[in-house]
Amino acid sequence: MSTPSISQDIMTNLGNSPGISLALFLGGLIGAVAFMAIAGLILIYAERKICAHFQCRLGPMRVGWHGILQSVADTIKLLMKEDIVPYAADKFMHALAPIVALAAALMTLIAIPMSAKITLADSNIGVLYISAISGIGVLGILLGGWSSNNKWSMLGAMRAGAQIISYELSATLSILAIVMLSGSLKISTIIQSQEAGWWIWRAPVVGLVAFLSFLISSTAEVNRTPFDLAEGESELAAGFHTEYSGMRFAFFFLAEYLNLFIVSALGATLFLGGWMPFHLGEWTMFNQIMDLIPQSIWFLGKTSFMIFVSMWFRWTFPRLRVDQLMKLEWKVLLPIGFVNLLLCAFMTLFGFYFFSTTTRGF
Amino acid sequence: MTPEELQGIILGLDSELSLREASSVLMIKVPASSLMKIMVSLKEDPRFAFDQLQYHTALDWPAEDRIECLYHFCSTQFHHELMISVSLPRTNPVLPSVSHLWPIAEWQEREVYDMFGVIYENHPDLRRILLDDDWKGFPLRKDYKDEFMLERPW
Amino acid sequence: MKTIIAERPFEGNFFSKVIFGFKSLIKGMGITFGYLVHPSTVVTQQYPENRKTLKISDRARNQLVFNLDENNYHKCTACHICEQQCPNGSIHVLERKKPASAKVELDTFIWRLDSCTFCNVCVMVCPFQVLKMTQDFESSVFDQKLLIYNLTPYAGPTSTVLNKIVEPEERKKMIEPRGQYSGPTALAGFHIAGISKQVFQETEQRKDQK
Amino acid sequence: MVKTLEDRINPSSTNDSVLSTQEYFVNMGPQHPSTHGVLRLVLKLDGETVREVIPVLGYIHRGMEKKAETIGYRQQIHLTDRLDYLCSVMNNWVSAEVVEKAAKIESNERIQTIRTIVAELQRIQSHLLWWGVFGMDLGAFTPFLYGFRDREKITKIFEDTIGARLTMNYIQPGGLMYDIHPDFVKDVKSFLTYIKPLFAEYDGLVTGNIIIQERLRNVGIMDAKTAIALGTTGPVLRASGVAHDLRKIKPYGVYSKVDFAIPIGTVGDCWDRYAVRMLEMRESVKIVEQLIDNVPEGKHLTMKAGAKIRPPAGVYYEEMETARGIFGVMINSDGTEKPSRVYYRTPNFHNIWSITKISPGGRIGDLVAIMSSLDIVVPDMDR
Repeated sequence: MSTPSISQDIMTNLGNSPGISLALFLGGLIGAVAFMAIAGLILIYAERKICAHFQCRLGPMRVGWHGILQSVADTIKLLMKEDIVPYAADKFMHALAPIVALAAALMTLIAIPMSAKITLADSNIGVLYISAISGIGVLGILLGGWSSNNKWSMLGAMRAGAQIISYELSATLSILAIVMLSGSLKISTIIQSQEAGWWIWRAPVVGLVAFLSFLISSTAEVNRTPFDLAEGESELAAGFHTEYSGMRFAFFFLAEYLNLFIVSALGATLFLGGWMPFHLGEWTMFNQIMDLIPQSIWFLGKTSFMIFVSMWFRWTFPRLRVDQLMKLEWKVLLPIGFVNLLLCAFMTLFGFYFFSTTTRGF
Repeated sequence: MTPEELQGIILGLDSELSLREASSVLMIKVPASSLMKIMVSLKEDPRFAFDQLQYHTALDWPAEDRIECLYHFCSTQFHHELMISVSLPRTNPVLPSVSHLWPIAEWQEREVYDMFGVIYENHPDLRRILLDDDWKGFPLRKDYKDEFMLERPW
Repeated sequence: MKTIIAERPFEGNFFSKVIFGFKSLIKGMGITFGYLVHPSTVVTQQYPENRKTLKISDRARNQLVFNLDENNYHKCTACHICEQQCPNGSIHVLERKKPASAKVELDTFIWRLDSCTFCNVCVMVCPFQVLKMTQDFESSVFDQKLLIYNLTPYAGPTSTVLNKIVEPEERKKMIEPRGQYSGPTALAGFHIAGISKQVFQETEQRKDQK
Repeated sequence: MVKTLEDRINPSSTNDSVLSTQEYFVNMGPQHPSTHGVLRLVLKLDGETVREVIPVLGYIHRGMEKKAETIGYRQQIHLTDRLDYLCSVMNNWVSAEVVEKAAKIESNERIQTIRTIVAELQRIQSHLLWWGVFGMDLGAFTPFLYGFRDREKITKIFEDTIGARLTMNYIQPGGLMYDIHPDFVKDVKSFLTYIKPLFAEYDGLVTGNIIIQERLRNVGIMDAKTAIALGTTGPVLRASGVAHDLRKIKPYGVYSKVDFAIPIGTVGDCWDRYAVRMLEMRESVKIVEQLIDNVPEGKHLTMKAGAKIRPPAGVYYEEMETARGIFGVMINSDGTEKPSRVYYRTPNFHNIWSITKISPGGRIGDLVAIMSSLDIVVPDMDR
């Protein structure tokens, strides 16, 4: 059961002319940018509120009802703020860095399907594309830290570089487990393969271990506590964005929250079935009741859960030290990931997972 | 060890030592020339075991033209205390550093230099500590004046 | 001497550490989650909105005022004790000669909030309990000049003298109203106790140039 | 012979070509989130590894000792509020006690009991704030707010009785500024019942956390001998295994009448300094519990507040155990109403120096943990 996406629908109805392709591309781009801006604002507000209640506070309460317009007000403030570029900075690189960081986030965003219909780009190598492009984000951080000509910034950038490249490994290993189980790199196929149940529980233990490993390494990839060494406020002042202010800082900030959304959405897609409702094998009745809830609600709900867990981590845990961070990746997560991948290969080969018969043929 | 016993033993160390009156803690006057010898015995004599230099500071006596440097020792082993007083001339006061015996003295001596201008010989890192490197004068001396100082009529 | 030895952190092999680590992290997350789902634990006070219900302790030292009786008369004899005892030179008592007498009476009682440390010494040492501290803490202003207060409502004798006089007209003759202080207010302080004259003059000159 | 900071950072003999990797200097502070104010550390780094730490003090030096010479014995007490502002009552107590001893001002049992209770409450308050800030320095923001939330309860008690929340100036020569508030005993008791179950929560959130344990274990080790030689006092010294607490050695106040234990560490690393302070809070709760029910009757001020104080000429010294270590006041009186010299022996000035000896070789993260575990308060160093 493969549902054609909106773009495919339009193309089949209107023909496949270059004009329509261009219009679709522009429409998609504008949609993505609008989504990005709104999602960023909502996420920032949500983070502030959630963190406040974790800490027995109220959070923003002044701008709008319960401070709901606080992030809008902050954006306006950042827009009007003076944009300071350090005298000794590499001006071009300094200006380029936030754009790179944001562009990487944007490029990753288009590959994630919100529902069977709302899919901007469903590439054959969707997972590979996401892993590859999300790695570009670190380039923005490295550029920003390097070009600021500040030792704290550079330390933050170097930490970020080492950290993101290391954790990319175990993130990819956990993704690979799912790719193996579903037998495809195409994201829509991966979601389809979870029709009988989400991989997190359908592949016993292996799915859960892969999920936890992905959760940890994705938290590290987006530089959030307990892995926020790149900004590490109490150590490096503000890390790589020490010398950024105004809108450029806002770009970094937005990119950070978009990356959070992306990794959460990716986690939800790969392990929790994306827009796929909660199905239990061939219990058709149950599955049909679950199908009543719209797909995009399922997707957003799962993504929100992942985001909430990430925020929960952030406001509970302290930060790791830089050598412990590397130790955790190379001595704990990576071996576990390899063993898990091996188990997963056996599992896929012999079909040792729940409802393996229903998805034969994928 | 009670202060009286301590006083008896320490005054027996050297004939140049004498009791400094008017102090709530037992205080012994030591001439600057024999300071180092006394300090070494205070640190290393197992009867005293003064392992902690509680503080080191100075008093300025402009009328008598002297700066009185005070060392306050205590022993974490026997919990007894002792103060040592050394008098120096106000012009060109020089003392040997005791930072090799009590490492913390490095900072305390820097502070006394900063505030009173006492120069410490063999100090590893004699700089001003609380004030700027280019500060003029030594503020805790009684005759110190600068244009920011406040005068109280009372 | 009774001592307790502090416990050391968890030690163990790789696997026990991973299990302990997971347990400890989940325990911490449980604690924070407990606060998230119990909004009653929120301790934030919405300050300007809760002005009416805000309770400041009776003894809070936030503003120095005169103890005035029902006729708005004080007991200050201009004895200068508070001025002498103030550690920061924040009090400056100006006196004037009593008419037809060699004695002096209070003219203006200058209190500088900007340099006051609220140590309460002036209140304690006052022999006539003229001064008191109040709970009014909202004293921020945009101009430092406004932080220089005159505490006395009038220049004149004490309440004991004034209350003996029955005629209101007689009383009025003896006192002269005093309002907000408007004398010299250099930013670096002016030549009240503790401030050298030179600084005052320099700031006055700077003010003139502007 | 006298050097400047410039000489220290750029010694003429340095030859870059002999270094294998380029070491570089970074200024940590005076404006840095984890230097707790305006402490400046000049770090010599080799990548992430700290090679040398040069503390630069004096950014908040206010010349307090010079100022104390121009004001009276009663007035100088309010200056000690502004040294270690988290132990202001304890600092007041020392500077009032030295004046009392010098001028032979009597005191009574009620005064001493109230002083002890307030001092112990303040120790809890100070350690709670430290606990919060410690969590924040290690990257966990939530403990900071929990610490402040619980500290607020004590601050409220202080506000009711003393009238101030931070710089209290409560203890005067000859007694206390105010008698205790009528609700004081009730409030303190309700606070004690409130705080006791929370210690378990603190342990669950921070103490038991694997990340905290891994970050603190064997970081910044200071053995007993080094700790004594480096002049540290208070919890920092006790964490190194030296049971040196003036409350037991030279009991002041009513400490000789209460039963409490002194927590000591074994290794002297950041973890021990952390654990010792956490235990100290529990011991302070015990002390307050024993005292709060039987505050003896009596006057709260044995002399007239405005009376002149003229101690006989001489040198007087008094010291006590504050939350950070030994705070001592040395007064040289010349028989007049104003001291001829006042010296504040502040615990942080002596504790912070150990950072130059124990942090080289660690990472930047370790340096932050060490700095936080020393519990520094910058105005206390700079005076």
